[in-house]
Amino acid sequence: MARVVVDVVMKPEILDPQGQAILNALGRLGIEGVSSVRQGKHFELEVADDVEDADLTKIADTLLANPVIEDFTIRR
Amino acid sequence: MARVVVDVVMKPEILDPQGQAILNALGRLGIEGVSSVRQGKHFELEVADDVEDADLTKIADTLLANPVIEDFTIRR
Amino acid sequence: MSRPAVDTVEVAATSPSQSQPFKELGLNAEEYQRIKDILDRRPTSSELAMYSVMWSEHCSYKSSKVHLRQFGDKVPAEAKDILLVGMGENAGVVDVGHGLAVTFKIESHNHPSYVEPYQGAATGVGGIVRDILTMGARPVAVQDALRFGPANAPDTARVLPGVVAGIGGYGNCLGLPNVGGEISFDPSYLGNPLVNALCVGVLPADGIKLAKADGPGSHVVLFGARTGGDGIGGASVLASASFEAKGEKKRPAVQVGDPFAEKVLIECCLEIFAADLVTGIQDLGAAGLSCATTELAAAGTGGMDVDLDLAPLRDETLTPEEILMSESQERMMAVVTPENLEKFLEVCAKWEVTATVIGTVTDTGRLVMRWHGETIVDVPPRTLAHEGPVYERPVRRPYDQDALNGEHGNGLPRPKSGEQLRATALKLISSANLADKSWVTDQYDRYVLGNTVLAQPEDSGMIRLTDRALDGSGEADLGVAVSVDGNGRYTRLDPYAGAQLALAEAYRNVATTGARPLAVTNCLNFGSPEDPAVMWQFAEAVRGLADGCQQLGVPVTGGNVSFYNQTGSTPILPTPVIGVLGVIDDVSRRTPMALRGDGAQLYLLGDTRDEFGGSEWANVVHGFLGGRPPKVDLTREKLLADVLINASRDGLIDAAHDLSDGGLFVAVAEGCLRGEVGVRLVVPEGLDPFVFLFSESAGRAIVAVPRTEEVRFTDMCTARGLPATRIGVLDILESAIEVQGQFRLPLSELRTAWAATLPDLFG
Amino acid sequence: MVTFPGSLDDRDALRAVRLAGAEPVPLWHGEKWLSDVQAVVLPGGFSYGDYLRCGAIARFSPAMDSIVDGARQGMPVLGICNGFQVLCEAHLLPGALIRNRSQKFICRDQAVRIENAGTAWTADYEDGQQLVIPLKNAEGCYVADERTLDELEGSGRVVARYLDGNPNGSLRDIAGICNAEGNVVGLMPHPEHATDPLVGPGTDGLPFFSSVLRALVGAA
Ligand SMILES: Nc1ncnc2c1ncn2[C@@H]1O[C@H](COP(=O)(O)OP(=O)(O)O)[C@@H](O)[C@H]1O
Ligand SMILES: [Mg+2]
Repeated sequence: MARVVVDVVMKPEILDPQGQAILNALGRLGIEGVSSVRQGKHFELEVADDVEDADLTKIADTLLANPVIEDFTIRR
Repeated sequence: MARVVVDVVMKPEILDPQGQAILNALGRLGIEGVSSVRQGKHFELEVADDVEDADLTKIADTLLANPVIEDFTIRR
Repeated sequence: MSRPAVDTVEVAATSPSQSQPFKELGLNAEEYQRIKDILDRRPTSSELAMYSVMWSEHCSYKSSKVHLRQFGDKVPAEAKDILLVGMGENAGVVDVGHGLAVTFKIESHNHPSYVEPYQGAATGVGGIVRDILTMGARPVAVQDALRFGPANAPDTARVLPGVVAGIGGYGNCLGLPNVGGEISFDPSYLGNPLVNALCVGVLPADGIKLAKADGPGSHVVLFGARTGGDGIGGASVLASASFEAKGEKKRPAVQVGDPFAEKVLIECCLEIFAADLVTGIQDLGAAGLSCATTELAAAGTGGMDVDLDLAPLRDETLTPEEILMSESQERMMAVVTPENLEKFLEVCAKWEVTATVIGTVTDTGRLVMRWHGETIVDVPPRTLAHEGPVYERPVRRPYDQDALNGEHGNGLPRPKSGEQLRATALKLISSANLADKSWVTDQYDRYVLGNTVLAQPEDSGMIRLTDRALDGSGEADLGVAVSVDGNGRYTRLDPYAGAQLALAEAYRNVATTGARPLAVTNCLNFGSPEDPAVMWQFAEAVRGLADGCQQLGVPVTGGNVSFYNQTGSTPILPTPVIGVLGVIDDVSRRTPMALRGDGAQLYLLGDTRDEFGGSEWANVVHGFLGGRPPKVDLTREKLLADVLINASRDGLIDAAHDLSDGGLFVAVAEGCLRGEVGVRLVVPEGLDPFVFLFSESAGRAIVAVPRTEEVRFTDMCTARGLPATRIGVLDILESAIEVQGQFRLPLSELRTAWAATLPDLFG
Repeated sequence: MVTFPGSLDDRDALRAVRLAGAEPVPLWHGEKWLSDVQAVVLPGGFSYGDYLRCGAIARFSPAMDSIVDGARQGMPVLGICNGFQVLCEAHLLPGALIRNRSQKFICRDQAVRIENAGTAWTADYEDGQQLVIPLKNAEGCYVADERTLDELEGSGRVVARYLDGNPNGSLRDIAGICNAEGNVVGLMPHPEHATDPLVGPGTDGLPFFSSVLRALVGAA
């Protein structure tokens, strides 16, 4: 049993309205010094040790992320 | 300029419908060995170096997470 | 994993003196003693958990029961013809003919919505929808009545968007059209917003399902979501008080909703109902399993055996006490005969719904629960479900009531010149309470299911129940109309009249669209019942509502009481929210609010008096609350309704809109903006322009009458004795509201002022 | 007409198909295939709660495999709203649909222009015809890379465009697109809710359903 973390973020060229909204909110909160916010998804999976990295990659780019608009990173 | 990552996850005792739905889908995809999935949010912030950790914490628990149902971790 | 020892009946019998945290669970010493007398031993911690939630104000209605009885005592004669199920069940059921019945109910989720606005509001919708489903009905529409602090208060900017997104997020995902509601702002709601959700469902008149466990040997099936530690903050004291080693484990006070699970649960249940596979069914809401098991048993043969450890859990560390108190959403309990069980489980499997047999119906008169073989609960179910404590709380007219009614505010400076009237009109129409609500309502799906005949901003939502368009029979389609209304300021000035004015407005809104009002549901939002002044407001409001329903001939079919709505010791404005349901035999005859028809005559129905107590004008312009609310005349309301209904059936009017908050000008403005037509208004003889435009006299509506029907229409009004005053003519070329001799306000300017307010506030 | 768990506008679409004079066949997402089906509508809603990403999970239901094959062999497929999202997730259509620029669910009567009346689903319209049909979604913002967008424009595969203001931030105001063959169409607004004036803004949506009917009858 191991915990695997997959982070999914929008490709840089795709606009990210959620991140934008947060950035504006920061302004209203009067917080300085944050120049950009991007929001993505964070997955925590409990996987059996015999699960191959290849399987994890498959999970990430067929299900957890949509490669058309998103990039992902896997941390085992 | 530094990149700060904030991960927000539902408190363990709180229902995570999305994670549950993904787990079931994995089953249908015929992928074995994943026993649990939890979905959270992943934020990437560009912050000036003079921004204090205290500010980041404030951002996280006022804006990025609702401490009533979510926990967060900050990586600078 | 070794299980922590549990507090069994055996242990309880032999350790009578063990101290128990009944106070922390909200029970007082007398109540605790009563439990001991009932069981004739100390309760086990599981039993204590059950009694504490079942005897809570929320579940036992201990402070309100003595007052709510009036709804039954004063039930109008009309009720017997239409009422299939009255108060007391999950929701009342009304016969609407054509073999169809309709069930509807409104419920509050105020406190959770303050803590976690999105999830609080979302689970509020989920809860009321399950109540409707439990009656055997397909939910077909929702409405929401909302109250927030001042629109420009920072915390309102936190709560309102979350609440609206939550109601939309859950309702949209369930595929239920949102067809109306209301939203208004007042400082008294800042620390205690109101989120009341209403749901309407349709079922075959002979397909009603009830919450009772009949027939010994039948299976008790728990199905839907797994049980987790949702909303059981209270139970932690038990966990630590029972012999469990590791004490404090924080449990969340809020529940998280899973609308997808609920959508699947709905379709699954409807398939089960259609195949007639259950003898009784109950949703799991407040008090979860405690409530479902005791109510099913109490209403049925009388006994039930349950193996609590069979309940599917989301969190394996839950103790039995926590399982019994858990308010996890999207769960139902059904009573299924042995021969139907297999079919029942098949349907659940098709929808991928978890279903588990956890018990059996018995005739022992006892509810017995086991935990891994050990008996942890052995109680007479009625003592939890029906025989809880009942209090006759002291009532006292608030000390400031006379002063409040005394300051009539007649001295408040009123606009005189046309210029001043124009400025007042703009100020009112752009105030948060009267401004365009589409920022809110555009976040709700009003089209899904394809039967929405009318939705916000119409006077009431209207849903088509039959669909004969396709079977070629060419017959008219039946529909129901629903409206919810409430006015905290009126109720503060006079709770008896305030409740009746809310009832009258909802009743009027339904009739305005051409539907015949049939039945009433209500959500009574008040402060603490332990405050005699609040209790007086409550008693007066209930008395007013009961009398009003009797006079109007519309029975109360159900509702909900929400007490302890206060910040510190300051209660909210007393806020009874009243929902009225009506029926229309031919939905194509509905009357819309959009003023239409060039040259059509605009008529004002009813009497206009100098009535500004509790008005929007006094509130917005002077921040003043005092005097008396508008006069209530229910005979007149009934007459007005008859005229509006007949006029729609006979096609005498093109449009109608009820007059309420803000008075005539606001109603005319809403009608013109929706119809994109101008109007030339004439101030009637002997009426002061200011009173004409802004008074909030009740029992009034405006109607647009085509020239061809004018005589027939006015004759009908004269014959019935309803005052109908011609106040203007519609003009499609003149895109402005012109009040002759006073002022002219272009629709464009009006629309900007009206539409900009909420977007400017909430983005 | 495919119903996934969480499909919502399936009944409405069935009704629209019937109003157009065709015989709708309800398909359960778990069913593998129905040989006698001639065209498929993927209705709106929140399949699987729209968890993860809209349409991401529905894409893997059994029915989808055969629908993808059918589509590749030229069977007309219309994805409405959530159905559009499923078609993108299944890579039958390029690009993707993300959260509305406003962050909010939007329900409103939307003006759109038909840009390509040549597809199986739009033949009964004129090029450039303007319609008003309900739009209701939270993830309606169409995105794709510039190359894809130019390709869509160049080959006339933008089927419908928003008018009078872009409601959700869709690139190039795109409301609907089709595949190269024109048999697969994805559309954000809901034509099935504009087929009966009593319960919708009008009847502007009906031709989507009559078009495919004529295409099939013509072909037969
Ligand atoms: N929170 C809400 N949800 C749905 N509809 C709403 C909401 N608030 C207001 N509306 C709709 O906006 C319209 C105007 O509301 P309101 O001023 O209460 O009307 P009235 O005073 O005639 O009852 C009504 O159609 C009402 O249903
Ligand atoms: Mg109202």
